[in-house]
Amino acid sequence: MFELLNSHYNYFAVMLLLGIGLYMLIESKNLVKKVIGMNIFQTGIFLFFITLAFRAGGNPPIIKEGGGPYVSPLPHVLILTAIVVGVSLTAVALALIIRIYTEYGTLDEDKLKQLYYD
Amino acid sequence: MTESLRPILAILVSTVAIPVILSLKRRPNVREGVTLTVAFAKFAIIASMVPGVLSGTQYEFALGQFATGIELAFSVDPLGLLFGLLASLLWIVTSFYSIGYMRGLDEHAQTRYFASFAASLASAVGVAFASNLLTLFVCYELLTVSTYPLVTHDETDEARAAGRKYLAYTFGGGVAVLGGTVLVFVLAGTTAFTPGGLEGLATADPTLARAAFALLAAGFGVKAALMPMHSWLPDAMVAPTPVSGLLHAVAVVKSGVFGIARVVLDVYGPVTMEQLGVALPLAAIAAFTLLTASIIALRQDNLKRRLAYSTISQLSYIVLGLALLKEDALTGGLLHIPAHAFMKLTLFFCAGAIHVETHTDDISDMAGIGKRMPLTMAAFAVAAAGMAGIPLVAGFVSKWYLVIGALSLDGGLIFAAALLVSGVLNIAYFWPIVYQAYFESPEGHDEKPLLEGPLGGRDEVRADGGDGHESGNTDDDSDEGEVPNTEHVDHLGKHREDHEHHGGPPAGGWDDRGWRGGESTWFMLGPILTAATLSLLLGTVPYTAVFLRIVDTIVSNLPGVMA
Amino acid sequence: MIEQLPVLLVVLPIIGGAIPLAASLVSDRAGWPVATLTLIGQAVLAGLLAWTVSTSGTVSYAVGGFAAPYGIELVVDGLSGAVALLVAVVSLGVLAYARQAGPHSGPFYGLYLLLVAGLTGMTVTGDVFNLYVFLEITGLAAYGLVASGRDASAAVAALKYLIIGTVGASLYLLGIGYLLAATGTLNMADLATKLGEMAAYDSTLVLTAFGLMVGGLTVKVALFPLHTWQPDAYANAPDTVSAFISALVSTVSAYALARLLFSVFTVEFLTAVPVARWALVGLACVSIIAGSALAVSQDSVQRMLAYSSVSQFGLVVAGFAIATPLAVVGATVHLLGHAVMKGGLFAATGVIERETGATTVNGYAGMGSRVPLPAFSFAVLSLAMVGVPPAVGFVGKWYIVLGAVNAENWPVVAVLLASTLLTLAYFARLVERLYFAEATIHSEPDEVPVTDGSGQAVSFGMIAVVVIAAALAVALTAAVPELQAMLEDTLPPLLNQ
Amino acid sequence: MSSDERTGLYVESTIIMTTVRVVAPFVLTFALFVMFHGADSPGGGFQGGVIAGSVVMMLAFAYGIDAAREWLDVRVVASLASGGVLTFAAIGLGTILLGGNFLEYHLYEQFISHAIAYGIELVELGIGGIVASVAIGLFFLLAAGFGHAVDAPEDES
Amino acid sequence: MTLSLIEAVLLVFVLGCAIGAAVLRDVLASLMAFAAYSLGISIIWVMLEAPDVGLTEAAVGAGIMTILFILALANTVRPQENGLFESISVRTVVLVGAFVVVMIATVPSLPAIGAEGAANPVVSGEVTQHYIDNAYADTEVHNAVTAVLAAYRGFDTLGEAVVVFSAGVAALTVLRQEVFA
Repeated sequence: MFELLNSHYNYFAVMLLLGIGLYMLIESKNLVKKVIGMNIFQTGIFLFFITLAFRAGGNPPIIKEGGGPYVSPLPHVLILTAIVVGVSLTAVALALIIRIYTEYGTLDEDKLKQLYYD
Repeated sequence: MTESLRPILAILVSTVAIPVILSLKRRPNVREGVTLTVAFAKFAIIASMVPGVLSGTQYEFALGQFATGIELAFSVDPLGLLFGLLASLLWIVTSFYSIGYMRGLDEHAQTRYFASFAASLASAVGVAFASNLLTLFVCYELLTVSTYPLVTHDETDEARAAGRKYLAYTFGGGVAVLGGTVLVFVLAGTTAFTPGGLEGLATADPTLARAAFALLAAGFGVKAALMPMHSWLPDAMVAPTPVSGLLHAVAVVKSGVFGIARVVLDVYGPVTMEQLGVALPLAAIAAFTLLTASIIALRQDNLKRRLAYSTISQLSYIVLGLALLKEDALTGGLLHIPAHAFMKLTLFFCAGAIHVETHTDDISDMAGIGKRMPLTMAAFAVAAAGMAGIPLVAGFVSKWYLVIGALSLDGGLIFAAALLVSGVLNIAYFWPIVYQAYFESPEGHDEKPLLEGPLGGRDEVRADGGDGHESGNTDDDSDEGEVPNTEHVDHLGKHREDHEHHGGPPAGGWDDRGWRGGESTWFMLGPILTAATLSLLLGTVPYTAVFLRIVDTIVSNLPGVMA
Repeated sequence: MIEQLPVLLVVLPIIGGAIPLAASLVSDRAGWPVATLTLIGQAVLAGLLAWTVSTSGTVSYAVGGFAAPYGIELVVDGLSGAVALLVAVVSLGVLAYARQAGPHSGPFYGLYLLLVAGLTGMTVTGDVFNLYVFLEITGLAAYGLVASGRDASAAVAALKYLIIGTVGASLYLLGIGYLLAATGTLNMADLATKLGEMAAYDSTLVLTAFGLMVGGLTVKVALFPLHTWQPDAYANAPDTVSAFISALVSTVSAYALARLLFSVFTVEFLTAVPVARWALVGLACVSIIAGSALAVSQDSVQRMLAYSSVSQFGLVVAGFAIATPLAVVGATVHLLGHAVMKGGLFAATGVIERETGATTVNGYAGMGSRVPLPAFSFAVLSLAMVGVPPAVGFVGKWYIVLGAVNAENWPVVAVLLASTLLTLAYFARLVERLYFAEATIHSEPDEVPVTDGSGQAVSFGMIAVVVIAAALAVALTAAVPELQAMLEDTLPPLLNQ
Repeated sequence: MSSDERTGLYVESTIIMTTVRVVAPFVLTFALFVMFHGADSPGGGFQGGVIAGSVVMMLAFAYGIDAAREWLDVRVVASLASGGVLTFAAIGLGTILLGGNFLEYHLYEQFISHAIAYGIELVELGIGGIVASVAIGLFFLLAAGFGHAVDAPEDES
Repeated sequence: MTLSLIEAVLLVFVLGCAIGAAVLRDVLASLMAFAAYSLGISIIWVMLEAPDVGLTEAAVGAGIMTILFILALANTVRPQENGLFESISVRTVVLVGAFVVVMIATVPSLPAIGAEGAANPVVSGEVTQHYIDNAYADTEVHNAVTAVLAAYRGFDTLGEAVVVFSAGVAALTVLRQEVFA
């Protein structure tokens, strides 16, 4: 088990981050905290990709003469895109939250449910 | 096989009429004119194919292959012609009657009514001319949809409940048919009707083949009102009487029977049926239904409900005839399709005429009504006699063949006995109506309970119009209770709020209207007498009336029939 | 130029989507004309593309000239060609509806076109990560469109949609991570070969990837029990948006699921790992039944329609998961047919609400005579959805059932057949009320509380959309043989196995 | 109602104003450097765009959001965003017109040497424009909150 | 590669911040924990030789995202809460725990961190190899990330740009504005 932890530590962190994010998405009553949870969930996945790209003793993939070995640039590109997607989603979510607050006067999920189903 | 436009034309002619009828909402006379024109045209097209079909021509029209297994094609073979000719002939009669009936009652939504009627006929002829199981299914479903507005026509709670029940039962049956069709297609690789059965089915996995047969029989059995899937039919009697007459004695229920006939004759074929051993269970169900329904019919005081149970019983004659797989039984069963149609239509028309003229729906209120409506009741008597199998009327010929066929089967004695007992029961539930109409008077009838005596055997049925539910719920059919006060719900209550006594003779007894047709309009009397005459014709000169010739052609073309 | 069609199909709506924002500085009514022009072009291109595919087979396109698997490949076969055409035509149709129904702002039409771009991108791409990017464009645009209505509840529904949708998309992304870990590639065709060779089908990595990606997409498809975002979103969005997203968003997600099954994991995977197939079929069957049960218990017509989608997509996914050639054709037919029918139904509810104020099942009583044309179309579409032949709803079901029978999967056959009755259960009561009940709403629409706010008048275009949808629901049956031929020609590894 | 009053974000401070005035040009330069130098070192249009956007945010913190909003014309923001997307698309479509595939940069070699590198830079610039303007736009939007659109012109039908 | 002390500290820090963001009752405090989390993560990216990602995460996660969050909080009212931490829901913990356990069960099948060769097709697969070998020749840029981003996977990047643009337009639509004002 320790062996596994030693060689796969980042992946354990990934799964824990996914768990924390999911917990916040389900359990946080405040909508802003839900969005924070969403971001933690996503960064967990980013960590998964970047860890995959890593190779022991590798350099950043800026190609020079005799610069190798390099880590894989592919997951980096994917995650750059995914980060952008994440911030875009967050921005829209926050805009929605501002509107919800202006219209209902609360960000509490339970209170909102009552108002919403009236 | 002859490529011909005539099959599709017969279907399209009433389809095209639908938008025309809908657009003539404000001009009822033109609208009815269109209906009649189309009805005649449709009959003419179909009748024009009779000589050809009798001489062995098969008219064909294929719409094309729409997908794997979905081939829409129509062809006119003798069996299809039998049903198509019947439906289109009776549409003419019914159209006249509808005009009299709907106007007589000043009904609402008449445009929708006539449009739905045209759609129903298009689908019914589609069912008749379908040349494979899938096309048959398509038209069968469309028939359900297009008759639904007719069943729910009254827009009362009872009508909606009946409509819901109708949809649930018939679509449930449709699903079973679909399942069976898929299985047949997978097993045999085709669903095209072949006299004597599909080859692929004979060699297929017997369990699957039996399952497919069970699904198909059950699915078509819903519309054929085989027990225990019959209970939508009495409830659907809430519809206007012409609807009950044509659709629930002719087109809808007969499409179910017709479906079973197609399955038995052209999908499985007698030989495969025999091998699979599925014929006997079907025959047993039919025999059970025809006896039970007759007994229940005895107990109905509402005339239309009694006719409905009579229908259930008579349809099973046909199914029984098909299931026995004997030449004579098949002839009898198939001939009973038109025979029953003519007779039952007469009976329904009579019930409707009584309803329109006197607002009477209950048999117990009809004592002495022969004075008020002599011609109507005479027609009623003729048709009732035919139902019971009295010679000279259509029912005799078909039942004769049926009994002969049953007797020629090993162990068929029990089926023959069931047929004969049912015939006796028929007399038991029709004769009192005729008897009290002519030989009793409103004042006197209370002293002589309706069904007293050895034939009916039930003295708890009182004749005061309030029987049935209060006194007779001990062995009532279970679905009776679902629709309370059925005897009074017939769509009359809504339009005649002042009509408090629910029919029955006026205070001074029935008027005497004589025998010259003063009892009603000729729009109604004409169709009644026509239908009665047709049943007499079929009973006296069956060959000249074409139908027996068609039936003979069907049976003689069928390989594997045991003489 | 023909060979450039796949990429043009994506870039055109992107360009169109970028214009209204700038144009709104000049005129505040520029959105609609720009969107219309763009989508007419889009429909022409999509039609050309579908025609090309049906005549000369699969079109594949290397963006930037970089060959797959190094660059991104766009692949248009019969399946994606049909879906791309559907997207173009339906979005153009809904636009005719939107002209009067609104919303009218410039950004709305920008977003509308971006949603078209996202959907088209998801359809034509041959790369699993590229699919994720377009999935998110679709998502972002859909969240924004749902919230574009005046109702406050629309924002709540949109946020719920956003959160659940993001979790779904993220799971899909994580699944890509597992696939990448197993094979090191992202191209679908390359993955399909490498999955058999480099990683065994039943290895943990592949199974996890399958579970995560399929799970993520079923959130977007809204299968039970992951459907919870969907009724709120459909019911609270403006009519235009309800009609649009109900017709297309789940549809394209279901397409993506099919693409994943057939082009990435392949039928061999489903055969090698039966548990994966049965899990998917089981989920679909549960969805069929639960969706119908929930639909029956709804009072609001739009929510009922939304739950109906849960059930109908169960049918589609079941067809794809059974994965016999016939079942796949059936699922595709039902996928396309459902889009037309459901979009038409939502458009009809919009028209009926504007004309009469009726939104609930009971409120629909007696509307058959007050709004004859929309009500009749509604009835036709309902019956088509039930699967009354010869409507397209029947054809799809027929094929799927045939496929299930061929696979000798009797419980599924039973569920599929029962789905007809389940669908009937919720549509029949509505049709019955439309025509055979006393009206409960007699007031003129002005007296009814305005919920959408973008005007109550009904234009010719709106009614035309509803009627055309109803006509298509029947007429599309005639196109089925063509579609079947197209699928059989271009999905060879699957359909000619 | 000014959003500043409502949110209480803005406190005028000479020190901050002066600092920002001095720092802003450098940050903007750095942003452009990151944007263009992404080819050879970490960075690119996206990161550069974010940094460029942050310049406006700094100005807003220093001088107040309303002042920043007046200083920066909304038309610039919208055109930059739309323009970025259109630039990107145009570069791609240009190669199609030259007979190649979408985004096949090397086809521009006939007009300019090192066309690939320049093409990539141009794309990065487009992205930078989009990101910066959207970041600024979102900043203004979220700061303004909801409720100013009650009498927006869109609902007149 | 084995776990070094600094990596261990970073991971613990990041996880601690994430848990803090989850359990801190006050939204602003939770947000601050999240900002710290983002910074920590961006350092991890750099440690994993992904400077592009690290720069982006720093600019976005710790920078612009935090600003947007603060703006959102400024436009809403921060509820005055009692107590520092939220109470933990056991039911949800069990539910989420089950998910985490299932996911952790898949960890052994993943390549070890830093592995190469056949064990890790991401690093040594033909696609990555092709990029590293040909990026400069194909695109004349040294940074392979930029080469892949703008050239090989340029279509993704177009999508990415559209995502950002969509977010802007979606926010306009959500807040029912015509222009960014």
